[in-house]
Amino acid sequence: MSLILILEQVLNGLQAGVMLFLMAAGLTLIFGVMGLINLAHGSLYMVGAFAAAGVAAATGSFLLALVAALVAAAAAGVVVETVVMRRLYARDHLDQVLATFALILIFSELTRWAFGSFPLYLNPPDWLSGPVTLPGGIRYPVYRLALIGIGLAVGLGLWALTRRTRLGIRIRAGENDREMIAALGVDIGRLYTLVFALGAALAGLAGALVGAIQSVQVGMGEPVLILAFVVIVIGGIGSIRGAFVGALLVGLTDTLGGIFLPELFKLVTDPATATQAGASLSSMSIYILMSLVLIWRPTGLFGAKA
Amino acid sequence: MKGLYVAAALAALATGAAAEVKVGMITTLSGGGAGLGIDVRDGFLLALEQSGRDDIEVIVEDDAQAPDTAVQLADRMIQSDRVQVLTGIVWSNLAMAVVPSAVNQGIFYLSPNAGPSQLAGANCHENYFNVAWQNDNLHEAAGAWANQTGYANSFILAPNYPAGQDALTGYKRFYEGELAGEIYTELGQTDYAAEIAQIRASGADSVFFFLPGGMGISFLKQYADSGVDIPVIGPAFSFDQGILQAVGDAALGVVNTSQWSKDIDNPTNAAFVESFQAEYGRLPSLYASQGFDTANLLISALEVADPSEDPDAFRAALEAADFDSTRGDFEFGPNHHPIQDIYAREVVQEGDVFTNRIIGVALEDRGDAYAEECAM
Amino acid sequence: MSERWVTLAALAALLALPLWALAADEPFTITLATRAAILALAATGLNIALGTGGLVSLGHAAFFGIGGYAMGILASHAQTFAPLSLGPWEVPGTQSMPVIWLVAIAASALAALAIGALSLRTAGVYFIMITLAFGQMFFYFATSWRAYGGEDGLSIWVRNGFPGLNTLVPIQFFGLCFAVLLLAMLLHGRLIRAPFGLALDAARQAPARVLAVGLSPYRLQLAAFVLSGAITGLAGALYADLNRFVSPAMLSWQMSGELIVLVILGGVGRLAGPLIGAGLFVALEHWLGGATEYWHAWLGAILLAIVLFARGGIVGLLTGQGDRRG
Amino acid sequence: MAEPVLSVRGLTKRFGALVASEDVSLDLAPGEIHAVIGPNGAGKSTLIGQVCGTIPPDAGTVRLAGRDVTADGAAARARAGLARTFQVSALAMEQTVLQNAVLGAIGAAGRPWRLWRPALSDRDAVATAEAALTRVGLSDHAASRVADLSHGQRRQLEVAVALTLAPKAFVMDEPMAGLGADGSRGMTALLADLKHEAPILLVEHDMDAVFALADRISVLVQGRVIATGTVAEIRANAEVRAAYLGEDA
Repeated sequence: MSLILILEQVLNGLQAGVMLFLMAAGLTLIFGVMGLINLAHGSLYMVGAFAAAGVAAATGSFLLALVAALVAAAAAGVVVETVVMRRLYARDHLDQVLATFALILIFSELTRWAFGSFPLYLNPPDWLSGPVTLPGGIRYPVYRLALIGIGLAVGLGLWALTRRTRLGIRIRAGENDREMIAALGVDIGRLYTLVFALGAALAGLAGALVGAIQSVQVGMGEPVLILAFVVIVIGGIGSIRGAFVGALLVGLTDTLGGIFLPELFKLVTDPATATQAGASLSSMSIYILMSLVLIWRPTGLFGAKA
Repeated sequence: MKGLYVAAALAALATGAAAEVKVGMITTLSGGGAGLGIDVRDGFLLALEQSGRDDIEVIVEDDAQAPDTAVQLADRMIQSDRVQVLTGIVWSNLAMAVVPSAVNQGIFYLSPNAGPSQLAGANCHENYFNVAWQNDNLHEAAGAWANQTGYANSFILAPNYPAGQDALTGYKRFYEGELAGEIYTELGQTDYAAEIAQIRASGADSVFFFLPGGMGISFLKQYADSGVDIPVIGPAFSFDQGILQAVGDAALGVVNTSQWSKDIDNPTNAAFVESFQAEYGRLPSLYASQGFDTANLLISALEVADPSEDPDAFRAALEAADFDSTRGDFEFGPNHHPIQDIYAREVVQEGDVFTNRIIGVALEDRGDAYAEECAM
Repeated sequence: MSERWVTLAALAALLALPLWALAADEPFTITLATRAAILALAATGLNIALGTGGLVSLGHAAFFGIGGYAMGILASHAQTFAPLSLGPWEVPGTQSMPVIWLVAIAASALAALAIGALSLRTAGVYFIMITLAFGQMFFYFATSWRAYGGEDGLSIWVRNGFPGLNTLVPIQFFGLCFAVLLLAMLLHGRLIRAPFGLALDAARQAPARVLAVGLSPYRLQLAAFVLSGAITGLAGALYADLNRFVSPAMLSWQMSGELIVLVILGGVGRLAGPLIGAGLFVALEHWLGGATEYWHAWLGAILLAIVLFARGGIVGLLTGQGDRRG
Repeated sequence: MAEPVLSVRGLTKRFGALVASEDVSLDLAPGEIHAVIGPNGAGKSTLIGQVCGTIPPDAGTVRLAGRDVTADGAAARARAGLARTFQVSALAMEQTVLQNAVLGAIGAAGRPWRLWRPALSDRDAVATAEAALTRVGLSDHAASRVADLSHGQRRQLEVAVALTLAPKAFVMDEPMAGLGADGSRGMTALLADLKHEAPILLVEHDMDAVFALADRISVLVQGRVIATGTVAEIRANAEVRAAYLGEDA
């Protein structure tokens, strides 16, 4: 296996990681500020992808499609927050799990009702398609490079938002002490809606961006949701920094595991068995990673001590 | 399409007790795989409508692609609705859950899609008929086509589950060249960047892949975008009418193998394509053709005998397969699986629509590899 | 209505329905009731961990599936007369339910011991997620385990036998499942009042107190988790026998979610919660599934309404005592 | 003086740069109440944690009835006869008063593994629990849910649960906290009586109660014991006055 190939795979892992980060950041923000477990986060990802596909088909503009994804997911987020989530903040996690599980069912069926059961078409724009040659001779799709760029930019933006703006200060205050910021006269209801909409918009953006190189279909959100949960649990729930590190870890483990585990097995067994055993183990690898992290640090890498 | 179902049900209701034959259709109408089941159902009901028979009651239920739901529906249809014939299942794992126990209870099962190897071989049954293909067939044809094209160094990949493992085995059964690589991907995987990088580095002269549903869409889009220009070949599942539009340009020119295509030149097929489009406003898919053929096979056998009165005669009529298939000649092998030609098709664009065109025959009169194991 | 009466009424209803169906010659209704009884058994297992122990496990499908595979593996070996090789030993398969049940209980208890011992180091959301992770490991393993069908699963031609019964007769198999459910509910009912239940309940509410009276919350919760896993595993074996089929779908996270749904729907920590939840779920699935293609949306709406407006689930609604969880 | 029931030697605990306990040594003799006082942040909670086994010390030993229990966890120390009460009541709020007390008896008897017979039909445990409730004056409320009790009654229940362990020594973390004047008086009388059953290590803010009850007082400042002595000795101690009143030493 050549060094070039390994480098390319690291890039792939990185790209998968930053997209996961978009999902995980919203999830962890919502948990950190409101203490809410939102299983329906994957549905917002799906809403973003479908909105983008719909607008792209109507206008032919990818940028407009991205805007539509952001707006549609944020709007869906606001609706969900004001109608349902609000009543759940004071409940225990169990009620939240059930209610948001119910929301997944509703979102999936409504989308199927509106768009039908066939996958939709959404492609990267021409100006972002095809490969470029990177230094060292790696041929790499421009679109994936763009994804890495967007992911890192959003990460930076979130960091700036939470550290440098009034909203960020309020968000962090909300994480630490809800009564305190209510006492300071901040409209906590509006803050919650805003945070939820922000998380939803990030999920919608991820859905649209990833949808362009994958399949836009009902149910696309759930596998990503599970991965995003793995990410925030590894990183420590509520920590944006943890979500970032966790997302990269999961992205790299998932990508590199699929490549190297079969090779590793080939050292001890015949190739056919090795490919299969390697593939089996690699599909379990991120869960193994997560349980190892939790056994070592029961509240994740950057989580507050229980 | 809902209208048609209601019409069929109403027709059955109107005749009331006169409905002589009850057929249970268990298929996938919700969730990610719903497109396939809807096509099977629509093709099936279209044939029924065209036959003009109002004494066949079809009970259609959604299995949501969950094996235990399918089993439960089968139990209900057998115990409560007292159907004599079951059909409709799209997925091998659901078929394996339902078929063995159903046929052992004396029910006839006509498979419009799934053809797991167990049901073709050691666990074949006199009441089980597969109208589509044995699972390996299209992959075998892909291997044969690779030989005809002169490919000598294939990179092959499929998801890590039984159908995926069968796919690679099927390809290798006919393919005579070298393997540049063999990968099992995760079931439900959506990102293939890592695999594509390996393909690029492998020095292969061809890529064979079996990635049904959304997996195939993702793979093709990403493959096209990666700039790797090694020719790709695969079974029809990823190039079907239902999903081609979602893949778009990325699929253009790809060769895929199928036992059916909308340009197979026979009157039955031409009429089917035209009437399906008129009824549902979309081009029929592979699955729709299989549903259509299944219904016509059923009707042809019902002309001869009633399954509850004379199951042996009904079975014999099914074995005779005396109906006009959209595929032209149609014949059952000793294990009740088709013996048929499998074509190589190419993805082309007709106006705004992406579709397939036959470019040659990959395998002629192909039965399957498991018939010998079947002691029937 | 007092909780005791709710429990008795629910049990009576579950018993009466198939008896009526027998008289009316509606065998499928018996199958539905059997399915409800088995799901109720699985959820009763979960309820011990979730309700009494406060351990929100999103990985109980692992035990359900292990029970199912215990049945599938043993019965498939018996079916083909090929002995099962366990390292140096060769064990024959079996189609005897009691033996299968023992194996299912032992195997799922063992798995619960291992998973619980590691997972109980964490708490709260982390516990939810680590149990999910272990569940997913089993799921992916089963999916690619070719010897036993992988994703396709394992089919059994004939339902396994129980001494003195003909399990192929729907009502007899129902009776068997109902009896097992009754035993499990009896065990749970006794356990809640027994020293173990008292200590476990206290460990959920005030772990520091339990420690201060010389008991280990960790061990109490681990024991509850093992017991819970074993009961859910037994339910898995029965479920596989009902369907004469086992597949990785039994191990999926959606299955774990469904079990939680059953418990919350009925009432967390209530004796009759799982039974009522399972009965309602099976009925909804049956009626809504027949009525509309988009029945999942309606199911979602109903679940949402129950979470938002009926705290304490159906039992809470019936007894007029909202949330027992404080 | 008789052999101490509880003996703490050289306990040291650091959290990063913060020294929570530094070389703390103290004894609890039979029949005495030994009070530990100190300003907020002096390290009293950390000390209790180390004595009871919830916080592992960096150095030092804890001996209970002559046996070294430093390596034991909290549960093991409880079984060895160390009963504690909590500053903030730690009770099963949804259970009844009697059930909470029975839990103590079950723990003391080491019998939590019974799955079948109801806990409340275990006569020994119920007798122990009822005796403890009577002792603290809660027998009328045995069937009440803890969540329905007043704050003062919960403080009493804390002591009752500790009593069910038939302990060799009590460790009480601010039993007077939040009690009114009446409540404090009642609790003071109870503790004065209890010390004959087992000596009490008492951490308390209520100085009236401490001066009324304590046989000995240790003063903890910044993790160190700056003085130990009788009430009179402590009142007179210059260093203590400095720590509390800011007077020059």
